[in-house]
Amino acid sequence: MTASPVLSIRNLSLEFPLWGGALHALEDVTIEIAAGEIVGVVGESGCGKSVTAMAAMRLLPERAYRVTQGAIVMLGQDMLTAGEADLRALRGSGVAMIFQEPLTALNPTRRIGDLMVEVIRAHQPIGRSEAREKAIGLLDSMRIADAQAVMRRYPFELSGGMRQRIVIALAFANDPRLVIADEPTTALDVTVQRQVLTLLQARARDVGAAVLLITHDLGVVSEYADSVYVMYAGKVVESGPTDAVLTTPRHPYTRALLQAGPEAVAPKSPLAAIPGGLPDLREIIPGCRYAGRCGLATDICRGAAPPQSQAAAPGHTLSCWHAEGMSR
Amino acid sequence: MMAALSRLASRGIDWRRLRHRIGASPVTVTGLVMLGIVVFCVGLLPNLLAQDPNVINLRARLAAPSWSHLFGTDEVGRDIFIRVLHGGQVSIGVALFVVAVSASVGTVIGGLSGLLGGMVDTAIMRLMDVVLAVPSLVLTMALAAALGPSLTNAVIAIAVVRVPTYVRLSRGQTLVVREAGYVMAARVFGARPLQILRLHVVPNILSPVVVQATLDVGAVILMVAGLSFIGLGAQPPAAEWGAMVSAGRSFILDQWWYSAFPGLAILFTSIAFNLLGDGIRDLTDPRQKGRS
Amino acid sequence: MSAAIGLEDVFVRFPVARDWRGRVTVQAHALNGVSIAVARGRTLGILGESGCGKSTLAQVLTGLLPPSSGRVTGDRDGRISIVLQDPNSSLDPRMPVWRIVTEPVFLHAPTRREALRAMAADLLECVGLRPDHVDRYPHEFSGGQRQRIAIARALSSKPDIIILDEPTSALDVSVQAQILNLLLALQAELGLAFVLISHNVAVIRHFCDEVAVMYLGQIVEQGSVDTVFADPAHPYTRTLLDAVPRIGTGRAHHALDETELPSNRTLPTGCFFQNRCPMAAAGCERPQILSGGAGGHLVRCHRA
Amino acid sequence: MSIVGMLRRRLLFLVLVVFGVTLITFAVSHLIPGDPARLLAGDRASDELVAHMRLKLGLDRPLYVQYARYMAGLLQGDLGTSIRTGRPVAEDIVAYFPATLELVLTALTMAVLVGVPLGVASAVWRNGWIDQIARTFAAIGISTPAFWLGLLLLVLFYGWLGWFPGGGRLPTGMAPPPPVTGMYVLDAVLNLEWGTARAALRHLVLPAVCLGFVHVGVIARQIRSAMLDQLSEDYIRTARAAGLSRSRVILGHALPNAAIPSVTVLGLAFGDLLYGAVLTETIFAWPGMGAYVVNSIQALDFPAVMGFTVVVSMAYVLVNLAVDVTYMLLDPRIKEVG
Repeated sequence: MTASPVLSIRNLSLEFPLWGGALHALEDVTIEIAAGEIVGVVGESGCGKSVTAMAAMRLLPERAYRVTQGAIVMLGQDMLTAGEADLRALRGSGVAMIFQEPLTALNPTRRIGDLMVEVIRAHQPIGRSEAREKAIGLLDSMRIADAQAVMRRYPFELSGGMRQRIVIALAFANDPRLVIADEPTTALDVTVQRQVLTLLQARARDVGAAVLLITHDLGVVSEYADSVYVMYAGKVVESGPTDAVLTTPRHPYTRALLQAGPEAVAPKSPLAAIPGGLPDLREIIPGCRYAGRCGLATDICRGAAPPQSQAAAPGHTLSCWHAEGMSR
Repeated sequence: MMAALSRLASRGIDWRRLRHRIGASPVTVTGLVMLGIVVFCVGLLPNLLAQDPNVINLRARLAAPSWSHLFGTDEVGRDIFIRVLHGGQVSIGVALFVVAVSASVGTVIGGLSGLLGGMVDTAIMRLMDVVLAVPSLVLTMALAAALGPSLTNAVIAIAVVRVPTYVRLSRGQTLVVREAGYVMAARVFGARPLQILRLHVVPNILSPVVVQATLDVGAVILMVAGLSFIGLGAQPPAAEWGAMVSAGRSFILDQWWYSAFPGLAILFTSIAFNLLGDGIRDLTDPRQKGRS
Repeated sequence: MSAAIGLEDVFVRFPVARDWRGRVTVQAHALNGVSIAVARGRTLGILGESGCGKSTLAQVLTGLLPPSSGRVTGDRDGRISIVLQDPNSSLDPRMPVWRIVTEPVFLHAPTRREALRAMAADLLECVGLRPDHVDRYPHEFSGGQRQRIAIARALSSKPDIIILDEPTSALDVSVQAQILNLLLALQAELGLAFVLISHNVAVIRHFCDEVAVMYLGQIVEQGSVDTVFADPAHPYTRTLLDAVPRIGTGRAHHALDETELPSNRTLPTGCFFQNRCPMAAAGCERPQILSGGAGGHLVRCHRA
Repeated sequence: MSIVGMLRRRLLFLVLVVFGVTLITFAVSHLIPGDPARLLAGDRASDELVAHMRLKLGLDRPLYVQYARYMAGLLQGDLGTSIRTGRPVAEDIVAYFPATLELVLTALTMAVLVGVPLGVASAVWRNGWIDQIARTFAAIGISTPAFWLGLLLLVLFYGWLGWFPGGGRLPTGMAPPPPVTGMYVLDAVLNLEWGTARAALRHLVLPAVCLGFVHVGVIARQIRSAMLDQLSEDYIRTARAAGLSRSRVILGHALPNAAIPSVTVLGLAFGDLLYGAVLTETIFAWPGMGAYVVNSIQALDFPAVMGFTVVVSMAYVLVNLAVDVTYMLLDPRIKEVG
C-alpha cells in the first residue's frame, strides 16, 4: 500500500477505568485502511471491534476511557488530540458512521428530508433547496423509489431495511472518504441484509470511499470485504486479504471460529464448539489472551504475549507462538 | 465489548461498590445525613429532653430565640423548639403512614391491573383516571371539608388521593415486566396470575416504587402541613408543623420566629426525603450503568 | 410414532387499532392457516424472517395464545416446555438459580426447599453447569451459561416436547455450537421432541429433521430437511437460501432486490409472495394451496 | 387513533369525571356535621325559619332527588347558591377566576423560564457541579411549603424592606382597569393606564414568586430526566457522528424530543399549581378562587366548595386534554398507533 491510509490505528491500547482497576478493552491494536478499500473487522462479542470504531471516531464518553499507548490518525488528523471543532469538521464529511440499530438511529420526530438537509448544510455552504436536491439525489442512489415522498416521512413510517438505506444515504451525504459501519445489518433479515450491503458496497466503490465493516458474521466479511482483521479479547490475532485469511486461516482462533459454525460438519453431528469463555479483561493477562481456550497452548503461550504481526504470507499476518508449527 | 461493559456494570448488589457510588453522589450523602439529623431530633431528642410541649408559661410570652428557648416561645409562652420536636412526630408519622398505606395498596392494585389486562384493567384504570382527574388537593379539601376538619380525616383523604399515583406507576412497570421472558416462561409453566405477581412482578417493580415513596414522604408532609395551615388538618393546640405556622401567622411581622422555625423544620425534613429519593433513583437508574 | 403436538389450520388475528367506540378497525393477520405435527423424539424447524408469524406460532403451541380459529391437538398439560431467545430477559434477575430452575415444579406442588435445591443441582449437572452454583444469580453467568440454565428449567417439568424459540440467535457462534451440542445430546438421551423456531438457515439445516418455511403467516414449503434444502421448490425458499452470505465464495456481485415485505394488516390477494417473486406469472393472482409431492414435500406454488 | 377519535373519547370521559366527582362529593356531603339551613338562617333564627330554609333549598328531599336537581342545574350552568355570599356560585367563580388565572400564568411562565435551562444544564453536565447545584435547588424548591415561603417573603420584602405591598391586587382606593380579560396588569396595559399597570405588577410580584418558586424544581427535574433519556438515545450518536455541533445536537435534537413528554407533566402540574394558588392567595389576600374556597370551607358553604370542585376538575380534564392534543401534534409517532 503506497498511498497514505485513510485510517491508521497504531498499537492502540485502551482501557476503561473501573472502581479499583480497569477493563483492558484493547491491547496493541493496529489497523490500517487504504483509500477505497473495504476492510472487515470480525470477532465475537467482547472482542473490542465496536470499541475500536468508537475510539477512532472519538465517540466514547470522554471521561470513561483512557488511551495508554498508540495513535489514531484519520485523514491526516491525529484523533487523540483533536479538538471539538476539528472533530466536527471531520465527522460526517471526511468520515461517516453507520450503526447497528436502524430503528433508533434516526431522530424519531424529525422528517427524513429535514434531517438530511441539516446534515448536508452542516458541512456544505449551500442553500436549503440545493441541499434538498442533493438529499433526493442521495436517496435515489440508494434505489429508494419515490424519494420525494420519503423525504416527508418520519422514520417510524419506514421499514428497517429502508431506514438503514437512509442511514447509509446520510453517511454519504458529504462525500466521505471513509465510512465506518458497525454491525450495519445485524438487526436485519438476511434478504434485507443483502440489499443493504450491496448498496453500501456499490456506493462506496462509486465514490471511492473506504469502508470499515465491523461484523460478527464471517460470511458477510467473505462476500464484501477486501481484507480482514480478526479480533479476540481486545487484540488483533490475524489479518490479511479476506480470501487468504478465510480459506487458509493460520491462527488457532480463526480456525476454531470457522469450524464452530453448523456449516462445517454433517447435520446432527457434534459441532466443534470452542470450550470455555472470554478471559476476564479486568485482570492483567501476561500471555496470549486465547491461551485458556486454545488446544495448542503450551507454557510459553501462558507466560508471554506472542509477538504482534508475524508475517505468514505477503500481507497476511498473525499473532501466535505456534505460527511455525501449525499444519495447513 | 459494550455488552461486556454493561454486564460488568449490572452486577447485583456489591456493597463496597455501592458504598463507593453513594460516596460519589454528594446529593445522596447530604440526604442521608439530613435524614439522620431529623431522626435524631424527632425520634430521640423529645425523649431525652422529656419536656411537655404544651406547658404554658405566661411570663415568657412571645420571647425571641435565646439559649433558654432556642426557637423562642409562642403567645402563651410554650417553647417552640420543644413543640417543633414533638410536632415532627405527628407530621412525619402521619406522612410515613399515608405513604405506606397508599404505596402498598396502589402497588397491588396496579400490579394486578397490569397483569390481568382486559376488562379488569380498563375498569380499574378508568376509576383511577376519575380520581386523578380531580386535582389531588382539591379533592382532599373537598373531602376534608365534607368530613369535617380533623387530622384523621385529612390523613384518610390524602391516602385515598395518593393511591392512583402508585397504581399508575406499578401498572406501567408491570406492563414492562409482563413482557419479560421470565414471565412468559412462567406462564408456559402454568403459573397463575397471583403467583406471577408474587414471584416476579412485585420483586422487579419494587425499586421505582421505593423511589416514588421516598419522594412522596416529603410531598405528603407538605400536604398535611398545608391542610393544617388552612385549618383542615391538625387542630390547635396540637403541636403540628403546619398548624404552628398557621398560628404564628398573626405575629409574623414582629415575632417572625413563631412561624419561621416550624416551616424550616418542614423544609428541612422534606428536602432530606427528596434528596434521598433522588439519590436512590440515580443509583438504581439503568442509564447510570456502564458509566460508574 | 404418534404426534406429540399439532396444529390444524390455525389462524391468529390481533386487533391493531380501534375506533372511539372500541370496535376493531385494523387487524394484523399473524397466522393464516397453519397446520403442523411434531412426532415424539423428532425435531421440526420453523424457518422464516421477521414478520412471518413464527413467534405467534410459538405462543399458540405453548398455549399462551388461543387460535382465532383452528385447533391445537395433542396433550399439552405439563408436557410442553420452552426455551426463549434472550437469555438476559428469560431469567428473573432477582431469583437464585435453584428457584429459577425448579419454578415449573414448585408452581404446581409445594416442595421442600432442600428437595428443590437437590433437584436443581442435578439439573445443572445435566446441562453442563456446576451443581454448586445453585445459589448464584443470573447476572453472575455468561450468555451461554444462562441459556443452559434456561434449558435446565425447561427440563425440570419432565416435558415430552420443548419449544426452542431462537435459542441461539443472541449468542456468538462458538457458544451457539455448545448449546446446539447440548440440545442434541439431551434429545438422544431423553427422547424429546423439539420445535426449533429460527431465522438461521444453517442452524435449522444442522439441527432439524423436518422444516417448515414460513412467509407472512403461511407455510410456503414443508418437508424433510434434506429434500427442502437440497432442492428448494418455492421461490421464497430459494431467495432466502440464496441470501445467506457464504464463506469462501469470493466477492459478492449481487443483483439488487428492491422489494419489501407486504404488510400483514391487509393480506395480498392471491399468492402472498407474488410482488417479490422472480417467477411471478399468470395464475399467481389466485390463492395458492400447499400441495404435496413425493415424500411429504409440500409446496405452496403452482409453478413449482 | 386519530385526533378526532381521541377527542370524542375524552369528552365522553369528561362527562364520566363530572358524574364521578359530583357523586363522590355529594355522597360524602351527607356526613357533613353542620346544618346548612341553620347556618344560612343564622344562629338566632327560629326553628320555623330554619325549616322554611330547608324547604326552600330542597334539603328535605331524599339525597338522590337533591343530586338529580343539582345535576339538572349543572347542565344549565347553575351551580347553586352560595350560603356565605348569597350569590349564585357560578357568578362568584366567574368573578374570582381571572385573578387566579393571572397569578397562575405568571408563576408558570417564571417557573418555565428558570426551570427549563436549569434542567438542560443539569442533564448535559450530569454529576458536575452545576448538576449538584441545580438538583439541590430543585429539591429545595419542591420541599418548600408555599404558605411558609409566602410568610417569609412578606416579612422580608413588605415588613422589613418595604419594597412590595403586603397583599391585594391594587392599592386601596385605586380603581381597577376596565375589564377585558380580568387580569389587571394585562387590562391596564391594553388600556394604556401605565400607573395602574405598575401598581398591579408590584402587587403581583410576591405571590407569583412564591407560587412559581416551588415549580421551578418540578420543571427542572422533569426536563433533566427527559433530557437524560434523550441523550442516551442512538439518534444522538448518529447526529454527533454526522458532525453536527454539540449545541445543535442538544438544543436542536434532544431538547425538542425531551419537551414532548414534559408537556404531559406540565398538565399534571396544573393541579398542584391550583393548590399552591389556594395557599398563596390566602397569605397575600389575593382575591381569587383559592381565597374564595378557603373562606367557603371555613363557613361550611357546601354549594360553593362543590361548585369549585366541579369547575376545577373540569378545567383540569380540559387542560390535560389540551396537553394531550399538543402531545399528538408534537409527536408524529402517536397518530399511527392505537
